[in-house]
Amino acid sequence: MVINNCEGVGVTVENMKIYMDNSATTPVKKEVVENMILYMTENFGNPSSIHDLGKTSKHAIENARKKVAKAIGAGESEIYFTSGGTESNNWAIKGIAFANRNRGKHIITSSIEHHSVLHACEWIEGQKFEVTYLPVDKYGLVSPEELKSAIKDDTILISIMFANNEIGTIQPVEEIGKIARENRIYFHTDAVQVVGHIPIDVTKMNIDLLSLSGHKFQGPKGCGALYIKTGTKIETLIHGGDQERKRRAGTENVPAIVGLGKAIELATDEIEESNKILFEMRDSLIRGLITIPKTHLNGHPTQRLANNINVNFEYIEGESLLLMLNAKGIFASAGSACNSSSLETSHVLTACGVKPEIIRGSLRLSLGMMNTLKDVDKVLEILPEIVQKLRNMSPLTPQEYRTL
Amino acid sequence: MVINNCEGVGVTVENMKIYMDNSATTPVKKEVVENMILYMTENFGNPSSIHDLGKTSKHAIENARKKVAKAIGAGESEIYFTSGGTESNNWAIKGIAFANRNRGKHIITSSIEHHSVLHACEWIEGQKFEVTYLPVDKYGLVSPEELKSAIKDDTILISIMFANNEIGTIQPVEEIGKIARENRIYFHTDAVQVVGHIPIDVTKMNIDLLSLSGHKFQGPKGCGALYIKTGTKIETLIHGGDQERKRRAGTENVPAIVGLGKAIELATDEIEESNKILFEMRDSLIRGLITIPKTHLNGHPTQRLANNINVNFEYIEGESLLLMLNAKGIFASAGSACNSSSLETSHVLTACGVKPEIIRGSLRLSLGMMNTLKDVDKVLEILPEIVQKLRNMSPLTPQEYRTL
Amino acid sequence: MDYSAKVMDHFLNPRNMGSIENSDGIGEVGNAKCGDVMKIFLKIEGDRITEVKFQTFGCGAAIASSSMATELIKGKTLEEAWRLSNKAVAEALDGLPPIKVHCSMLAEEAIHEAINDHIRKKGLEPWID
Amino acid sequence: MDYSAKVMDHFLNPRNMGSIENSDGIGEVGNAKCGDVMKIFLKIEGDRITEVKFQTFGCGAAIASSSMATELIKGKTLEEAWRLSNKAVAEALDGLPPIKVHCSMLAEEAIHEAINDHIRKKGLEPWID
Ligand SMILES: Cc1ncc(COP(=O)(O)O)c(C=O)c1O
Ligand SMILES: Cc1ncc(COP(=O)(O)O)c(C=O)c1O
Repeated sequence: MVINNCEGVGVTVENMKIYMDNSATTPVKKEVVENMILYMTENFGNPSSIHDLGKTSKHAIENARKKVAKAIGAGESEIYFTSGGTESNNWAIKGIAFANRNRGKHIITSSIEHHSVLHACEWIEGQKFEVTYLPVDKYGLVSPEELKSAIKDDTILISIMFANNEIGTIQPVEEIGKIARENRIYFHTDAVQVVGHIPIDVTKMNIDLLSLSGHKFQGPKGCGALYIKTGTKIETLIHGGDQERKRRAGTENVPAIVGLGKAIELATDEIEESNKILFEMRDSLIRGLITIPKTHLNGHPTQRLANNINVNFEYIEGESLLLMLNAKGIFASAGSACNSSSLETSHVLTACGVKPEIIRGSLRLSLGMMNTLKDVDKVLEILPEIVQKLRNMSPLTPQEYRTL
Repeated sequence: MVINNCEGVGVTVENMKIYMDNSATTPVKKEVVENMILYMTENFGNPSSIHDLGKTSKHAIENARKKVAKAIGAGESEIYFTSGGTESNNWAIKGIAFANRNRGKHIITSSIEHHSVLHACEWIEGQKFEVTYLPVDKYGLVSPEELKSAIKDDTILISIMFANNEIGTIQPVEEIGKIARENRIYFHTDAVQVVGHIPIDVTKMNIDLLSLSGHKFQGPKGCGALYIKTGTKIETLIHGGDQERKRRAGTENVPAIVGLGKAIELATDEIEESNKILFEMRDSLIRGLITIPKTHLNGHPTQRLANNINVNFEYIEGESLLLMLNAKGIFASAGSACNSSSLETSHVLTACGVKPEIIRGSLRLSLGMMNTLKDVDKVLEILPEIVQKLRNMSPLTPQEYRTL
Repeated sequence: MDYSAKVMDHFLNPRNMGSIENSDGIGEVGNAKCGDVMKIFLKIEGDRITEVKFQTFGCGAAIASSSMATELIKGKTLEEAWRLSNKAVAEALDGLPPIKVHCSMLAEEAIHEAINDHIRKKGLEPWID
Repeated sequence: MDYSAKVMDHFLNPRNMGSIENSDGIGEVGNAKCGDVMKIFLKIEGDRITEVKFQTFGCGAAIASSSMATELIKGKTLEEAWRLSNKAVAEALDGLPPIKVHCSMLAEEAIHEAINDHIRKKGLEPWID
């Protein structure tokens, strides 16, 4: 791995390591770190302060807001900074629900959303809202037809993610947006995995609310944004001071906001270029992995994020696979990072109909620009050996797939 | 001003500037910044990831948690990281309210709390809770007797700040804690302005929930913590993944958490030493300012934070005062920073009974360790001239206080 | 909230600050309890303003507006001065932040008051907007 | 979740991995749908375990527990092996993370199953905990 954008800020490049867990998080780009340091030290003022140091911070935030707005085709006044993708999703769902409860109590989402959407929805159900969790097909796609039939008179929100974090499947967002608009229902999309991979245009796509998170595109952790279309009725989630046009209180995380602004600019400027490289690596990996017997690709073969590979190896279990990869210097995830330390099996693969007995042998490799084709070759050399080793160890493996 | 802890990370020290707005925010300490950079670049893993990079981040968080726990006399498992003081306050109030609503619907707070407490309380009132806002005396002190009489059968939470951000008044927290405990009511305290100035012992003080925020003690912005005593019934505010023992979802802001841990350790280790220096500067400033005619000290003369000076100058208005100070390189606030760009007058001074016609002439100088006695002298030289200039300009100034 | 360089100049170096002893018209508007207070003193010869001074209690925008407004009406006829709009004051200051626009209103009102004070003193009917 | 060095050693270099062709007792416990699966093969002479192998489908802790458990019962009498507790397995591994302790349970259960399989084959009443 070459974290080629971090030299000079104290990074030791360990050439033996291969980081393929970019959907979990990414390293912060060198230029971004440099920008951030300036706002931690010299320009440390509170943006609400009236003096020069305060104004410098205020301007830095507004500059970052412009960049975020530009990256998704929104107006500046429609961008609100938050503490990350999770807060953005919570705000969108709870905020729309509470503000529009006298218009209706019904919300539609999908069964493969990130937990920050699903658990916010479950909480909202406890507040006497009704939530429909749309099923998906085996590729993880929501059906626009099923969405249409799920709409009721009192549906106030449709929240469908732009692309899935585990299997990379990209939803027909524009079509969903059109359906929402025609039915005068707010449309929120979780685009946390999408920024830097797919060009976003909230206007063209009829999106009313969109969540994004800095650390998924080489920006800082602990900072995200929620796009809220002008005129949207939404309640505040975090109350207090007058920050963020009185909609999100708390002293602004100026360094992180500056970093997020820079990172989103770099990431969206490079989409075409980086996707070309990522597609090549992704497809080599998929082609290579699929030659391992009893191995299945999860997610959609083409409607998928450029950096996502998710496969199932029958007869083996994910954690032991990850640990063995780790021992060989390959960093990956099983399903979503959030769950790898817990015992749950993937709700996404379950929703896609993957059989429970093989669901636990899933592996997600998520690429970034620090990866090279050499990394791909290395993974394709090491992974089959490990899979075989674990299959030899497993009581579930039929004799024909054993080498021992 | 000598930001003497930031050399080497690109800070230009501008000797003409005097930063006396430390209650609004502080610069991040050099050691803290260095720690943070490491976790933005080299050790960038997601703590939920199972591989080595993930584990490194996980350990870093747990290490920081230990430091926060130690600083306030809590157990490690009682510390939850948040996006800042505002989120901590929102979580404490809404979380306790929702989780204990079948025990009761009444909450007691004071009329001089930070807006993140007050506006969370107002929102909670909209959810059919009842809130009592205790008055304060002219020094900003809550009366334990009045607190006792405000308690009802269905009181579930008392939220009284440890020390006020505008006037620096320190509440009788231990006494309040005792009353709460005797009545089996949860006690939350907003200690955002207190860390690094007063030793905190949550056990001795009978505190059940305590909010703190990194950027107020030379740690990072966008990161705070909520202490939640073991056994406390509280609902989650931000739903999603399993982070923070399943109570606060969202990819952890590792660099900031590491920074907060380091900063709280440094700040609490230095309390005695720094308070000695701050007291001397504070008292020189107060003594000097009080000699200006028609000038009044706000807050308590002795029960007050070591870094807080808050005075009222009759006949003049705060913003113009701040702007003139700024033009002379002195950075200060009127009341709380959060409000200096809005037109509201201070709810804190109003609650202390300061007359509306003079309330607007308030000035807060909040000291930090970057200030020196030379800064104090400079301020005492410049401020009276500016006050006089503005009095000469004001139609409200009686002839005897004019020099022109 | 950002003030233009022009605002800062008029705020830090206010023109026409002070009072006029035997003025021909005084206008005072506003309220210290909940806003700014502005006082305008006029010296008038015939229907022309020969001298003007102000006293202001208020924010940077209020002081700068007073300064600019007095500059703009000095030497003008009463009618010309009456027609000075708050918009013109704000424009002359290269704009004001949205939440500060009301400060330029105050200047307009204070001038109207001062002119009407003069007119009333002469026993005439006060002008109306 | 942190594994001890001992766990990692037994995970990466599992002892006694494999199967025994003409084994005297086999125990298989667990369920791939919702947990780990562990299979223990015993070769028994008299009342003594002379050879033991395992196959495991599961996480690092499950594999390491299998490896350690088989090491601990090799050469032991059936009674000694029966008394091997999951706690002893976990301790021999220098501890397991709390959420992984159940994996060492599985090893204990698989051993019991294998011993009882042997006992049943001999036409005797299976042992009970
Ligand atoms: C699709 C998706 N939504 C939301 C989130 C939450 O973002 P954050 O970790 O910034 O809270 C993530 C990542 O964790 C994600 O992949
Ligand atoms: C007393 C008090 N509570 C809460 C806060 C809010 O903290 P934060 O700015 O980290 O959200 C502040 C500062 O803004 C404060 O002074």
